Amino acid sequence: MTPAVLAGLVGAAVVGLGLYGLIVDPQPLRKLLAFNLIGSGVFLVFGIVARRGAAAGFEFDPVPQAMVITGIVVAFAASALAVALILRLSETSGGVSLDPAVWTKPDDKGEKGDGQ
Amino acid sequence: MMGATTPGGFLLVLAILLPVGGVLLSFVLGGRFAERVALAVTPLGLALALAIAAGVAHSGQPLVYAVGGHPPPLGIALRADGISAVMLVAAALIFAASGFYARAKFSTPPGVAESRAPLTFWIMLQAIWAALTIVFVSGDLFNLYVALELLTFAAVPLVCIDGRPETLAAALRYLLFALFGSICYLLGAALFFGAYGTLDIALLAQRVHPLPAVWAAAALMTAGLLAKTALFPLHLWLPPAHANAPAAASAVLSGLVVKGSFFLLLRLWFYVLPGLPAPAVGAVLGTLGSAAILFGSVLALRQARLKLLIAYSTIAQIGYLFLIFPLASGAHSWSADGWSGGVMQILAHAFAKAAMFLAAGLLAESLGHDQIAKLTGAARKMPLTFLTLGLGGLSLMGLPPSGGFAAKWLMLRASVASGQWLWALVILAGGLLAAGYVYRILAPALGDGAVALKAPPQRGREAVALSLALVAVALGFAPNSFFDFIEIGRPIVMGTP
Amino acid sequence: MSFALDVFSLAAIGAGAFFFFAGMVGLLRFPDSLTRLHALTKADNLGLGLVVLGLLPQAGSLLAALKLIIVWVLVLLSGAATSQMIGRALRKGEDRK
Amino acid sequence: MNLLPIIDVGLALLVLGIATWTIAAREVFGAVVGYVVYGLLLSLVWVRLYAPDVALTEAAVGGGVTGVLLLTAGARLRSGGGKEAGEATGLPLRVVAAVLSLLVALGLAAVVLFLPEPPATLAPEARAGLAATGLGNPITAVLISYRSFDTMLEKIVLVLALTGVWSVAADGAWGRAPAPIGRMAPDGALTLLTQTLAPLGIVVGLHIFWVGADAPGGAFQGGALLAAMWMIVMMARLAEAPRIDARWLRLALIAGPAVFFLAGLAGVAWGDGFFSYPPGFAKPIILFIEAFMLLTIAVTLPMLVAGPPSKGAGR
Repeated sequence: MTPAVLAGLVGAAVVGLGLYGLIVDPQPLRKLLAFNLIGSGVFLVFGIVARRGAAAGFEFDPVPQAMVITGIVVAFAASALAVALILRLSETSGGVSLDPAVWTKPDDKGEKGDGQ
Repeated sequence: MMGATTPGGFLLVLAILLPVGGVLLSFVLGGRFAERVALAVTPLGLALALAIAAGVAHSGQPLVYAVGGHPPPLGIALRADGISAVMLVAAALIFAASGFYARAKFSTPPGVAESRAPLTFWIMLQAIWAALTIVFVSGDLFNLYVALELLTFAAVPLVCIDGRPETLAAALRYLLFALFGSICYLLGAALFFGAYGTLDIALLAQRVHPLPAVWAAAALMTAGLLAKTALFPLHLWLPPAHANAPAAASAVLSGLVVKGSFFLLLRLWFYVLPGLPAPAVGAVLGTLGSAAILFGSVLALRQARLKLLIAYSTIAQIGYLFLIFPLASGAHSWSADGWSGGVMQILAHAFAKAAMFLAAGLLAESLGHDQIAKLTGAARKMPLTFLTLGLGGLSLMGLPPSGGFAAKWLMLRASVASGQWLWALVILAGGLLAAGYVYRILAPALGDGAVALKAPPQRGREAVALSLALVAVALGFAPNSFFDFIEIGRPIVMGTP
Repeated sequence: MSFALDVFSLAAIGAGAFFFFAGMVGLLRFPDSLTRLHALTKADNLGLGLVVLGLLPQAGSLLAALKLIIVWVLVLLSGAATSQMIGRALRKGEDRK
Repeated sequence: MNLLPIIDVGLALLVLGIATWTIAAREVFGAVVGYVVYGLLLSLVWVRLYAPDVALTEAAVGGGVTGVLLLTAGARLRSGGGKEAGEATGLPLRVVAAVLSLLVALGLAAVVLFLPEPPATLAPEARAGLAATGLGNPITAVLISYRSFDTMLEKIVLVLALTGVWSVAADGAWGRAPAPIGRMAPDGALTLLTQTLAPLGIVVGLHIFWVGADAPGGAFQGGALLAAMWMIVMMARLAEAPRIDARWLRLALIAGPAVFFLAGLAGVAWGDGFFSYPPGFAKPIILFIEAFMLLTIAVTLPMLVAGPPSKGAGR
């Protein structure tokens, strides 16, 4: 078992774990953690692809590695935006739920401030 | 060669850099400059889109630009073909309309240097434009991933721009769906790179074989893009998000943003994987699309709020787009009809839906609500607004003359010619249901009743909405040369004879 | 000479690992947060110090050796600061009870 | 040397264990701590994959800065008194989700392990182009030259993310500063740590940036380190977060993408077209662009963590 093969297995397993958490966990912050786990698993797949591509005197193919660096920064930005939304939601409403039914009561639809 | 820059290729970089520069400038100058920059970018962007379309029409070939002088596989190539060009022009028109329409709502109030909602709106509007431009012209799957993320980051804050808890919840749900979609897409890209060492669409098209890795990559990318396009049953995020955003944003979100991820599905299946023997894929996507048409229309019939009705109608109309996969695959005599019909549906829905959301916004402002039950007699007070809703509805139903009619007619022809009767039935049933929900809006409004307007709608904004609806109608008169144009750069299909 | 150095490295790193292990046991077995903290910081600081000491002959260059020592000093510093803060937070929590 | 496979297997098991903990932990706080540890262990995996640049990024951004972000979020959620709502998921859905996740993981593992041979790679092309850039680190060459377009757009993503974070502010708070990171009152130990660590960290961050042209490192990694230093300074309350409409802040936030943008445009005049560099001058121009990206990353990441402007903060 080379480190690349191992990392491939870890990457796949982490994607599976994250997917499970994303589906099952009702709390948005936990969903965000799960999303980050999936992301890291996907980056590991890029890492294996990079390691397999060792050639021309390089121990790795630099292109997929560079893509991972871009991906990590983008994933962080996504987490920051999601955290801001979660915190603001809990601030304005005292709870965090993704279910829109919680927010729209049958009778006060469309009365205030929507539309433009 | 495919990776080499063609004359006029630099227009593609300019078309991307223009709104990107607008975003940076708006952010650093802030305040009312954001609006000015955005409005200055609009005509220039439209001019660039038209120039690109002219370039494609003139050469009859896609325009190509190798960024940084590094052709693929090492570098990134931008390519604009027929459908890129029409999408660029359509997007430019809708952005221009939304921007002009939004001035009344999102101008920085006097006496304040900068305020939250206007700055956010004008920056994000330009950012969506930049992201969609990249989606339409980029030839590299990873570059397209970055564009998809740009699109997400720009679209989500628009949903919750008014800050109410329900809009925040809708935005959060939208964000999680979109992020899930992106990460699936990215995993697919990793597998493509692992298998072929490139993410360039044209190079991949030459190299792909039906390997397990390719099937897995295609499945992952498709699943991710379906979530972003809100195809049934992954549509849950769309209605609250689109119905709660301000009207100018809803027009862009419903008319254009969901088309961005759909456009990538077209790129994937018709440009990267045309050689893959995958009739089952067409059948699955067509079935999901049919379910979306029926389900979305039925739910639209049951909504109490106009904006929610229009949002559910988007789910149904997105369903039509997916009939392109069974109807345009292969190189049959009928697949050109299926292709033309699908592309026409993208355009017709973009204009009709943007027009309807803008009109719904005017209505909500003038009446103070958008409850359908309380619209009785409103059409007499706001005739132009209801004319817009009616014309947009005409296109959604698929009645002549309209772009929607042309689209559905072409799709019907393709399904009859190919013997795929099921799709024909769905198209007809969807049309009837659409007639039902459009009738629900118009019938009470045209009746007698006294509705008090808070304020009459502004004529200029009514005209903007109406002009978009008129474009949707005018698409019904598209000449044959238009359909030849959108064929430019479409890969010759291998696979089935 | 190099053999002797290797033996020295091995011994120092082994001793360091033992302290880490002891610290881990303390973390798991000690009854309350303050004693756990005690086990952790003492063992980790000493353990890491020994590991660094063992690695010094293997560093290859003076610069690399210097970097190793800086790592150790930084860990000492941050360990000291964080345990101070954790301790204070614990005290505050007790006061509230 | 024979020990390495054992270490690899141990590392893999540890990573998987911590990942499971992150998903299974009862408390949000425990899960977040698990995630931070996971990020640090993962950077060791990256080292073993011959990816030191990625390892540095993962440790700094993936584990470190993201960790602070999530920990702060957890703390703010708790102090806000808002419970994280949502009832637990029922057993049938759990079983379905578990089966689905297992299938996805197995399928993915199979596909990754049986990627076609011989392995596809762009390493020879990247090597061939390296001389023209004057760089020694091929990853920097990919990021700032071959795929510079991606990198510039990714900086735009950061600008948008920050605009999005700010956009959820209360209307009255616009123009003020974000609330302090963490809720700590000034603390002697933390102050001492910060005063010692920050200068050293800044030197190390600049060093990592500077060597990035030829060795592992670069603007991303160095910038993330500088960002961490600013964050710790803010946490120790030695400096408060700036007002979001401060002109210097706005300029610093777009400096990286703006300079990249202008250099890309200038490529038409001095090079081979947009985003190309003139032969012989590629390296100084690349370093110039990277210097501004360093600044932008160092400023953007802490502002993203600090969150939207807050009514209580700022003058």
